[in-house]
Amino acid sequence: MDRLTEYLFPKQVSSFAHDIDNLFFFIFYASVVLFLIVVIGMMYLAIKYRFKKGDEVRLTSSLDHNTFLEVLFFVIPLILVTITFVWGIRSYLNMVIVPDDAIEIKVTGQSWFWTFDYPEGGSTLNELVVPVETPIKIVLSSTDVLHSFYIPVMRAKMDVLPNRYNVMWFDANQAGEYEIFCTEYCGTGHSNMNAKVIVMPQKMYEVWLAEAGSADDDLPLEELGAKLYSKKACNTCHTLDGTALVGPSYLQTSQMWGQERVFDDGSSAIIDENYVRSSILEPQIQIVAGYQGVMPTYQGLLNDRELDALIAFLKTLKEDSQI
Amino acid sequence: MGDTNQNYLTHPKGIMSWLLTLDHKRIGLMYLFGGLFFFFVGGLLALGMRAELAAPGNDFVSNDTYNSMYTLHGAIMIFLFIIPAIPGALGNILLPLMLGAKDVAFPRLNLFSFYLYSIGAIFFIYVLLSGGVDTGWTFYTPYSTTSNTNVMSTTMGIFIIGFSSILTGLNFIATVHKMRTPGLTWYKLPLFVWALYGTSLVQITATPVIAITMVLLMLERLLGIGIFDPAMGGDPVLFQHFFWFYSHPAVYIMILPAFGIISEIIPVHSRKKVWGYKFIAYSTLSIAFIGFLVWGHHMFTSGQSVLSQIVFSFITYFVGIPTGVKIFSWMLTMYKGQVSFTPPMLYALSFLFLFTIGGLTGIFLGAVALDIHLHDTYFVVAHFHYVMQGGTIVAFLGGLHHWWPKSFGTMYNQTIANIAAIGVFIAFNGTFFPQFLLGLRGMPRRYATYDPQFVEVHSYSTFWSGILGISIFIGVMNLLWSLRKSNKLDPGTNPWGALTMEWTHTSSPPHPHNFEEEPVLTHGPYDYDKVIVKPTFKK
Amino acid sequence: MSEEHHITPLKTYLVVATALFFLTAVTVWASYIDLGSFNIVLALLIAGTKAGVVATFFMHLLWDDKKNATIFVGSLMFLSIFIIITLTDTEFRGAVNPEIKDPINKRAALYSTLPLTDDHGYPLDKENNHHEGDKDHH
Amino acid sequence: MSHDKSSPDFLYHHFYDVNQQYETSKLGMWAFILTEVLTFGGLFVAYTIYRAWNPEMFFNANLLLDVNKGLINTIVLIASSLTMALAIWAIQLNKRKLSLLMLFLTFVCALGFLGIKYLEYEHKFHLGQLPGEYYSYMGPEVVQEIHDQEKINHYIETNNIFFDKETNRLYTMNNPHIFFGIYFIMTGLHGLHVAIGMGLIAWLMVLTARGKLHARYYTHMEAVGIFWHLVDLIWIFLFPLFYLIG
Repeated sequence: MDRLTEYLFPKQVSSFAHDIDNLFFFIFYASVVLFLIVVIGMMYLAIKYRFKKGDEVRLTSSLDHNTFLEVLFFVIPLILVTITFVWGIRSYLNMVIVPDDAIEIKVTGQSWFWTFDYPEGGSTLNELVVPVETPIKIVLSSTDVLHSFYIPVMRAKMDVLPNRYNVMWFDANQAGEYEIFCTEYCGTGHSNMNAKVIVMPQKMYEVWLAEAGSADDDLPLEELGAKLYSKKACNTCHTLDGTALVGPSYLQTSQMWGQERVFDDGSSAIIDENYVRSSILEPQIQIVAGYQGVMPTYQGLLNDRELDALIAFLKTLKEDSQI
Repeated sequence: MGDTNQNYLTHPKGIMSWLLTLDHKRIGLMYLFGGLFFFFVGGLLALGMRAELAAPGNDFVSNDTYNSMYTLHGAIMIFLFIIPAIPGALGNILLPLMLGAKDVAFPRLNLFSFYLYSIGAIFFIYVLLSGGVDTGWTFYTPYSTTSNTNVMSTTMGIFIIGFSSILTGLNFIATVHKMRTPGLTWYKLPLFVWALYGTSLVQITATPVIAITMVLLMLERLLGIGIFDPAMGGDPVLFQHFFWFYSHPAVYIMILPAFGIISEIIPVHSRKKVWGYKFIAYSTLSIAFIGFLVWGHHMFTSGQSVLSQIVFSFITYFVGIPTGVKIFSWMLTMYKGQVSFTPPMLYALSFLFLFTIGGLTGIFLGAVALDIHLHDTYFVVAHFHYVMQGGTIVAFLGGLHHWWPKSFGTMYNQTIANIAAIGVFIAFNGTFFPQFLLGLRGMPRRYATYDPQFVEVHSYSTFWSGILGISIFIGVMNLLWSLRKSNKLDPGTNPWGALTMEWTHTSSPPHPHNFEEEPVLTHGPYDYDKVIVKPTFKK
Repeated sequence: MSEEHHITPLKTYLVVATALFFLTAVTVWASYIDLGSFNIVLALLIAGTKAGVVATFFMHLLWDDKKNATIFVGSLMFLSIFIIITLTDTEFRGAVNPEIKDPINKRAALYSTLPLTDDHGYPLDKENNHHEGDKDHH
Repeated sequence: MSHDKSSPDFLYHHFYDVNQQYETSKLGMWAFILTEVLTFGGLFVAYTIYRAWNPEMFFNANLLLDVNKGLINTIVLIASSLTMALAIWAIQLNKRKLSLLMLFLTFVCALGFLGIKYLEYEHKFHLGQLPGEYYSYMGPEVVQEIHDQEKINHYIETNNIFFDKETNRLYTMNNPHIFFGIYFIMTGLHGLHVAIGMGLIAWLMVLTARGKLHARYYTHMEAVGIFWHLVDLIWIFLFPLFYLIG
């Protein structure tokens, strides 16, 4: 059974994952039995009573019901679904009632990345860092359309609504790095709206919290920029190889450095540091012709040094850069 | 018998006699070919999606194209094929024949609803050609109020098709109540009629709500009325209530007629009285009713109240029980019968197999705690394809094969039909069974690109989807090929030895006014213990 | 045959219409009396009575095939299902986790140029602790 | 097969007799009424939910509606229902001229209803009390709008309004545009039904005048009558729900 669990499911990392998988296997085995009864019964009857070559067409039995069997068909499923229902609700209540000592992390969904705000004041993008064996309360909201926050290993999922909070919680029992998916369709970048949850031992988490935001201070600007490019989810919409996704490729911008770029309202501007900076902070003002202005503002998400780092990184890009 | 050459296909002649026909059989045929056309279009979109999913990256189409493809695949299959196909096509052709009536209650209304369907279809074709729509067939706000694709035309199309569906339902209800031939009491009705009756009840009660929901969605886009759009003070979860109040019962609009077809095919091809007639009849009505109480199980992760979660989970299980008993009844119908492995029967048997899986996997999704893991993953995709394609479409193909000689007076090649039926069965399982595994492992639906860990299962599924497409294509082409002129059967043909009125009381294809003489009821629809009608094939 | 159709006497119609006018007057009068939340109940009771009278006499349900009345009552039943089950969500949100009870911004983005206000129309940027007590008025 | 040769010309070929045809049509009409009830039903659900969420806003916004116009319209519609019923009564007794007169009165009432509705709408358009993002009514006119001085006092006392002297603007309530959205959609859809009903009544007048309808065959009139009473019936609910929020 353990091997079957491993084959069918992702790892069981949250405290309720085991219970939910057991519920699955309860329904699974009950279903297999019912399914075999139907299929074997059907094949047996169809073959036993088949119309063979040379058989005479004749009147058949007038048997058309059996009260005992009908009651049986009614009662057995009724018992099974009652167990399933009670089990499902009991586990669900466990998943919805948040322990009092939970750490509260605020998750914001935005097309197409996740922002995580920690109680101590730090914030990360597309990377949720949590301590192991501690209940984590996740308070979700969205700034634009519906998203859904799904961590398969935790068996936890909740829709992320604009202008309304939703709540979920989990406690991880193993350190490691696991996937987060968006499961409510949210537009072009829906399938790229992935993130990671990094479960750390308690001690490491405390160190991480203390260092968060300052760890990168001594990196050279270009390297920091390269790091931010994926960390701040620029890569969801801007490629480095020249192909256009939701937004123009960084490579193209880099190659056009110093040249004029045309916007969708017919105006144009020279690509320079100021242009890139304002495009990151106020992306809705100048929208490159041929693109939809869907980028959110990064005001408050990047400090000056980080902006400089991204610009420096962008300027280093060449046709053959491999990142 | 009068002039045996006179049948509804050839009399009267001329294109106008088809476009302005009030004959339910001709209207049914027009629905049939309209439905098959959109089945083809929706199928191509599905194959395109599977091609994109064969490998993890954007190898075949872009994200936007993929999103448009899956939206249109869903919307076309549901609104233009599955919902109208069985009631509109088979229902229209057969209902008055099974009741011994000369036509449906309101023939003009019937033609009108076909034209509404056509107008809605034109909207969809426009959307298809003008760049698509990318909201998913569910149109969840606020994405649907902000998307700059063709949401307005699509919702307008659905609004219009909704009225077509309402009018068909209304027509059938009046027909079943008032147009039965004297002596045909409720318990002598063929089960297909019961199924259509239950379907029609759902159609007239649920469809108005989708109509008004679509109107509100359009107004939300035009005026920002603030009922569904959170930016205007509205509530997106309320939209989901509105949407699923229709769309869950709509699942029963799709599946109940399939139950009806299976309840016809199995007794006829087993030459055996149907098991548990009253139970099947009543369970149809009770499923239709309970279906209205469970819509919230589509919203287990939406953030609705905990009370709603519990209520919806509880009631959901009560749909399962009558459905389960139906499956046992069909199975036991074969007991002590004479089972022939004809194409319709093969489809019916594969329906039993596939629908049982579809139904049982629904139990997993009804348990709230488990649904939270499985919601919006490929488990759900596989589940509803087992119900909709493995259930409804397989039953539809079975019904088409069963009544083809009745509708057209021709017989298809049964060997090819059997091969196609088996092909559909195997390839269907090959395509969709692996998707349960994908879902359990956490692969979300509506993804154009995905994590490479899922690639093996996805490419397996894609491979079989190609075979599935080919099998269905062969099955349908085999039917159409039989329409060539040299293939005419004798009008008195009853190839299955069936006892329902459409086989015993009129010719194949039927007379323009259905019956040459007023039909007199001599036996019940499943009296294989009292009456022998030998299967006859005459060219 | 149509000759068999029930012909309602003129008097019945006139009595029914009078009753409807009377009930309209009652409902307007009742709206000016403060009955708290019972106002809406009373208004709906009167409206329901009027609707019942219209359906029974003007729409001839009393003398019709009972199927028609069943359909009509059925439509109301389905409507009640829709309303009641939806209310089990909208009225009970936040019972377990209070965060999810209300929208984050009670005012739509339409009014974004205006200062935010609380339930009572006070702008949130002003210090208004005193109106906590105001809730007692309602 | 063909039906009885003696059957009247208004009997369609697929029915056995006149009674079957009449009963079938009526059943179909009632099934249609069910769909109408559920179409409006969706809007009633939206109304219920938003009223339950924002009772104060609904109360305040309701004060901006004109009760008198609503009351007159209620009376007009009930009167039209009566005349519609009498038109059927008259045709059942083969009094064609009386029936025609009653239809005409019904038509006039419907026209009157729409006229009053137009005045109401026109006024609200003028003030900017519009649905959704077109709602622009935030001026101090609100105080002039309410005629009942007691209500104005109550209104200000209970702090449901906030008058900002600097901007000279009046903030009345949260999201009143939703109330007006629901108001316009529900009364608008109802008004559309009144207009359709007028078309149908006009058609009945033509049929009656031409002698197509008579004591043995008045199915059309019965069906339109049911439709018209439904329109009345819906208004019976809309009136207290929008105009009389106590």
